[in-house]
Amino acid sequence: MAVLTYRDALNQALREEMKRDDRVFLMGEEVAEYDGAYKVSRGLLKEFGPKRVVDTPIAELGFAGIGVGAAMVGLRPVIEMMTWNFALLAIDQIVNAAAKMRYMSGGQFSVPMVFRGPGGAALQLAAQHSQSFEGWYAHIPGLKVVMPATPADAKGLLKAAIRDDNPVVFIEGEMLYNMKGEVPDEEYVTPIGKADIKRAGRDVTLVSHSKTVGVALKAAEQLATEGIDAEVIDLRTIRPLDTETILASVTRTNRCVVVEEGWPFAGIGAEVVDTIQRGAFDALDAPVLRVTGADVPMPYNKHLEKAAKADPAKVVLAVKRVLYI
Amino acid sequence: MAVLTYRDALNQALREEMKRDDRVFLMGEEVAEYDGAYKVSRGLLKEFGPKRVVDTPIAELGFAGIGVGAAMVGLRPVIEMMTWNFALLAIDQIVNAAAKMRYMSGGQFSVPMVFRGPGGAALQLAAQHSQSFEGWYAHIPGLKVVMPATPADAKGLLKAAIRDDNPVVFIEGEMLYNMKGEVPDEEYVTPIGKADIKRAGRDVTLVSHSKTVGVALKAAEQLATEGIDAEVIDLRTIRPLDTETILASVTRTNRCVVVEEGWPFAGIGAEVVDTIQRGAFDALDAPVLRVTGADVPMPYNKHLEKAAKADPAKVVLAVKRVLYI
Amino acid sequence: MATTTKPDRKASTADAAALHRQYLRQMLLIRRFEEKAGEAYSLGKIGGFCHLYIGQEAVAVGSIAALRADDYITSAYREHGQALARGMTSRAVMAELFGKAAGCSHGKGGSMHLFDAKLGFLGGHGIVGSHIPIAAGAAFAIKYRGGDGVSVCYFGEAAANIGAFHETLNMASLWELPAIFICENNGYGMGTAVSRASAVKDLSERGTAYDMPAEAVDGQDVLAMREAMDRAVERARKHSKPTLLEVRTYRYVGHSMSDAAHGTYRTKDEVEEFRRRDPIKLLAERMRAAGQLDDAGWEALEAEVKAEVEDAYQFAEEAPDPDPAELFAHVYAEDR
Amino acid sequence: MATTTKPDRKASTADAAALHRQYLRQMLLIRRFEEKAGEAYSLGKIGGFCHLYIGQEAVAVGSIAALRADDYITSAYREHGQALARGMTSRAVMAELFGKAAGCSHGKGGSMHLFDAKLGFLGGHGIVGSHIPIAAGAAFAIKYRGGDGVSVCYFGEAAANIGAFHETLNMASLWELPAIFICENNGYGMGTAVSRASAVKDLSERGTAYDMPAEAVDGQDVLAMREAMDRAVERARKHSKPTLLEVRTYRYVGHSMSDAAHGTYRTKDEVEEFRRRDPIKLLAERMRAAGQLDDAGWEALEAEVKAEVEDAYQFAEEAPDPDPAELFAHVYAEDR
Ligand SMILES: Cc1ncc(C[n+]2csc(CCOP(=O)(O)OP(=O)(O)O)c2C)c(N)n1
Ligand SMILES: Cc1ncc(C[n+]2csc(CCOP(=O)(O)OP(=O)(O)O)c2C)c(N)n1
Ligand SMILES: [Mg+2]
Ligand SMILES: [Mg+2]
Repeated sequence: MAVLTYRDALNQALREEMKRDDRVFLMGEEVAEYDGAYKVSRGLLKEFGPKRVVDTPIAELGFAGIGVGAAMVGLRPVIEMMTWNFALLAIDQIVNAAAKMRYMSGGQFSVPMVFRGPGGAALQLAAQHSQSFEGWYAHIPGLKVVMPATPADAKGLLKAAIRDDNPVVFIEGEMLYNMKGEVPDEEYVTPIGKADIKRAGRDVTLVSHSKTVGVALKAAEQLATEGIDAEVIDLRTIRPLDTETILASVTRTNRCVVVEEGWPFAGIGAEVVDTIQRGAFDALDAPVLRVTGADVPMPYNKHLEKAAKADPAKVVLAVKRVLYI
Repeated sequence: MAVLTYRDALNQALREEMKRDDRVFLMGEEVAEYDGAYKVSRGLLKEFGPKRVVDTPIAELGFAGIGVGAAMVGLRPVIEMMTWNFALLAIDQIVNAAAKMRYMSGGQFSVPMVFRGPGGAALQLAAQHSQSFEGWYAHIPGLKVVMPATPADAKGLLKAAIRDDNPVVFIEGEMLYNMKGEVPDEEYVTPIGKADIKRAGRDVTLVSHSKTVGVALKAAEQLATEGIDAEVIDLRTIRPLDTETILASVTRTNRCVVVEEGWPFAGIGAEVVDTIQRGAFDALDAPVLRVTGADVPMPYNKHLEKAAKADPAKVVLAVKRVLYI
Repeated sequence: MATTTKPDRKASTADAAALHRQYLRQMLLIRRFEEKAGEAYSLGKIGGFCHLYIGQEAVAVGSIAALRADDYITSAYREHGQALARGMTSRAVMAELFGKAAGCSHGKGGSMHLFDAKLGFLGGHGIVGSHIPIAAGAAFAIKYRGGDGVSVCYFGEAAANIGAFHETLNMASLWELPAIFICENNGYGMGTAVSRASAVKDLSERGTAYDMPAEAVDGQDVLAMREAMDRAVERARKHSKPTLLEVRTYRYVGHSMSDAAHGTYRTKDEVEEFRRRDPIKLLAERMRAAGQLDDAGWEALEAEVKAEVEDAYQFAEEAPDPDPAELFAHVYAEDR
Repeated sequence: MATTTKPDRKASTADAAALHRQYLRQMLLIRRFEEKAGEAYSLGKIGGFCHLYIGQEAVAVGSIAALRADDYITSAYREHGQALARGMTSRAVMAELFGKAAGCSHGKGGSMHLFDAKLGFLGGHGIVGSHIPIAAGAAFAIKYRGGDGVSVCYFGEAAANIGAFHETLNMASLWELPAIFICENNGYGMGTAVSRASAVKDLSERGTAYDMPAEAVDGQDVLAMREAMDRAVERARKHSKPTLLEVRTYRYVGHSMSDAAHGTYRTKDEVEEFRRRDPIKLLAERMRAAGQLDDAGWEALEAEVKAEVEDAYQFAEEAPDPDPAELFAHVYAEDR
């Protein structure tokens, strides 16, 4: 298997799907001549030309809507949001248009498109550029929400998202772009809606996604040195949520900590907790705890920022609490 | 005490606060010459003139931002969103600007303003006009989220929101505007952040807010006929959430059903469930159940719409399940 | 940039007579359909928001007459007229307003969300201005596929003040999309007169900001509308260039069923004044003058249209509601 | 509507000499400050995004010189220059870039979010175009209170394609707000040339769509900038009317620290070409010609500015980080 960065894995997925299906096109700010603000689209303009790799003005609402219209009449747009922070300007198109079109047209118009780009905090980008909106999108019926944590999943899931006949919100980890990992050489697609157990364990379940998978795995390593065997679930898809995998794990471990980058109030973790207490109430030996980003806008100062983020130490602490040690 | 409609109670709150503080102004579509799309601002133009009651073009993003700027330099804008569905166009200003300004300016600029208007489904308004976004706004640090269920609370809480030095998302119930109720004659302000027990009970706690308070109360009535004594909590403020009142109640009743109008995934109910299982784990005799709007865009057909909404029958069913009967 | 169109009235050949009769019939159908819908609303048979098109019929009819079957149309919530002019049956539209399964959106959309994939009718949208980029997206797809179709977008003059309008017109011009933006300037956005909402009164002036050809059109004259549209269609189809048409029109009725026709933001006199240039009357008179219409012809037309509308009403009334299981269908493509 | 400004060079009185020296000093300070910030960034002392203003100094200096202390300024993320020109100390700005408690936003904002309530400096905003309505809101407040202040907004030419620009300029014109919209057209939005993003190349043309006075200004000539700004300020202060100024300028450096100055979307030659009309050089030459500056004067200025920047750097370096408890402060007004 080749070792690729997460960025290049995404790039491969785009390239392969654009080759496979000429209805697929990529549109967004700086995606073409600049090869992408984060270089995810490197080389695609050269390979596919300006018809299929389209630079836009700064007009998130407008080009998101152009994507919706193109999808309604049969194309398969991939709309890059330079970051998901800017997608707030386009959210009317994602939520009021894309997510509802099929339903309100009585099934006549599907909207097979992907909104993709980096989400979450990077380093010292401050309040307006360090936000995790997966909880918001997952709230919305009609959308799927996908958040890969590894290069292999990034590739397989982006291909699945592009082939999906629904609007898919595909949130990449800005801090994961340089992450390296093995990626199968042969053609593959990773199914949307299936979580992945990234580490098997007996004592406690750690539920994580995107960047916090790494946080959970690091915490698990540390816990292992103290004789605590943590299972790490990578949700991969937030909506639809793979409740089966979560419940099966917690039913075995009887304890759970949910780790996410976003804010706590009504976040993904809250939904996971609800799922668990409804589906595995009797199995729970302790309340499910959550490690989240601090409930504040992100500060610029690097020490404050670090303190605001979910990290392995906080996970270890939470695990000890659910183990009552 | 005078009996007022929820609409007129809001109107009184606006009038009183505009009289009290000439920094307060109302801006939005049709708020002035048309007296408000839902007549909440009836008579205000006449009383306060066009400087303080300002009709806008259809430009939610723009006039929300004008409100933010005016608030930063010392005015106290009340920005009416004709409905919260349209606020998706302005959400960048609410979330990226209003909610973060104080933090990212290191405390120098506060944004004392209210974004208000009707939320939730009315009757047969279909997918784009029947949405509940309180879960979204409550997710955001820097915002307060207030949702009154009665005329008295509508008046007292709107006055509190206008006096608050933070951006407040104030979501009115479109279906509540004609609701009548007693409103104190004397000047009063209802504190933000305090839930209200609208009905005391021993057997089960129903947590509700806005329109679902009525749903919960109806369910409680019906349950009473079957000898089940339900306590009904009206959250009134979603953020900050009054966890104390919730936990105290559930600690007494040991069972809880959360009723909300919005979609289930990562909704208010999920956060309430998380709060309860963390804060009253040992007190719980059954999983907390949730009654929510159906996880679909709202259909137009009236029977389908009815089936999509939280109603007393669904609450009664859920209560019976948490009572294992 | 903006030029005001004076219709160039062509000879009254037999073709023209047939065409005029077709326009007259369509306009009359829309008028009578809307009147019936208003009635049904008052009887509680139609719910939610319902925005009638009475007074603006010539815009939909004159513009859609210039289109081909494979062109796309996207509109806002005031779209019954465009749906009918495009060829949706009165039955399908009325049944949708009644929320029935036989409705064009299977009862899920209602008045604001009429859709017909076969007719290239992309809705029926409720968020002001937000369908403008969607229409441009259809134009983008046409160009992407190398076709010579056209994508037409209808919106009110108040929508020209929202960001989506600006962003879209800039991209449509920059990318030379085969799109036609029809701004139906009926003078009001709800209760707000255009002069209280827009810094420029001639909305066609907005074309300048996007280097886009723009025209002001008399929207009460169905032939003028048709001719302006022919020019725009040619520009789009042959040269892949967008056009902004500001069409001056008027709605005789309230903004929606809960709004009075006059009394708050406009006077009865103003409405009467505009009714004098009624698009149906205008064309009928012209046809009479040209010997294309007489009393018998008019009465036959009225009867025909009335029968169609009554039939639609009957049909909608009797049609079944969607199956309860429909609640969960069509959320995702996999559902059905 | 748009007119191109030719600076009307006034006599070199002593006043003018002092003014010119002030402009020169401010521009040089910004230049050296930015160079130092770039260095500090490379050393990892500054994090996140950092957008330098090198090449555009005359815009901030020439325009802010026309303002009063009680006027408001709002800018985007490329705002170090405006902050310094407005009178924030080099220390306060540098410390903010270093994330220190002594920074103008107490270390919470960073490069993109400089604020100073006392100076009426309303930020420092990171979402393209979204500060434009905020600036109009400050103008609204001025008018509301019956004052004669002015609210100035700086944004890039690429921001003129986003909805917030459109909505705001329409309302500002409609309501006659005392706002000045300064579009700094530096030719590129990140890697996208203006001609690939905007259907009109002369962005001042956009004024027409809002019936707003607009001017194209030579942004490399600080005196031309000042004069155009004087006209706009008078219009705002005396007549409560907004203005759109399209200022032609150029950034010599990359979009942000991660973007090369040239090589991808523009050539080295192009950058060199623009450097020939360097705003500092231009003014210095003019001052020399007018006998307002000699070698000694220049060197003294350089030394003075260098010392100030070094001091700021030292200060920022040594200043303490915010207290850890600051993490939870300032989320709500009650917090602190
Ligand atoms: C973004 C948004 N804001 C507000 C509304 C409420 N609203 C519905 S129609 C309308 C007026 C639109 O006027 P115009 O665009 O002129 O179209 P007309 O109704 O005259 O056909 C308003 C304010 C909405 N649907 N969407
Ligand atoms: C809404 C939004 N979209 C995209 C971005 C990313 N971005 C930051 S600066 C920029 C270019 C802006 O160019 P311009 O307005 O010309 O200003 P300049 O950087 O040239 O000063 C882009 C695309 C953003 N910050 N906000
Ligand atoms: Mg109108
Ligand atoms: Mg630029």
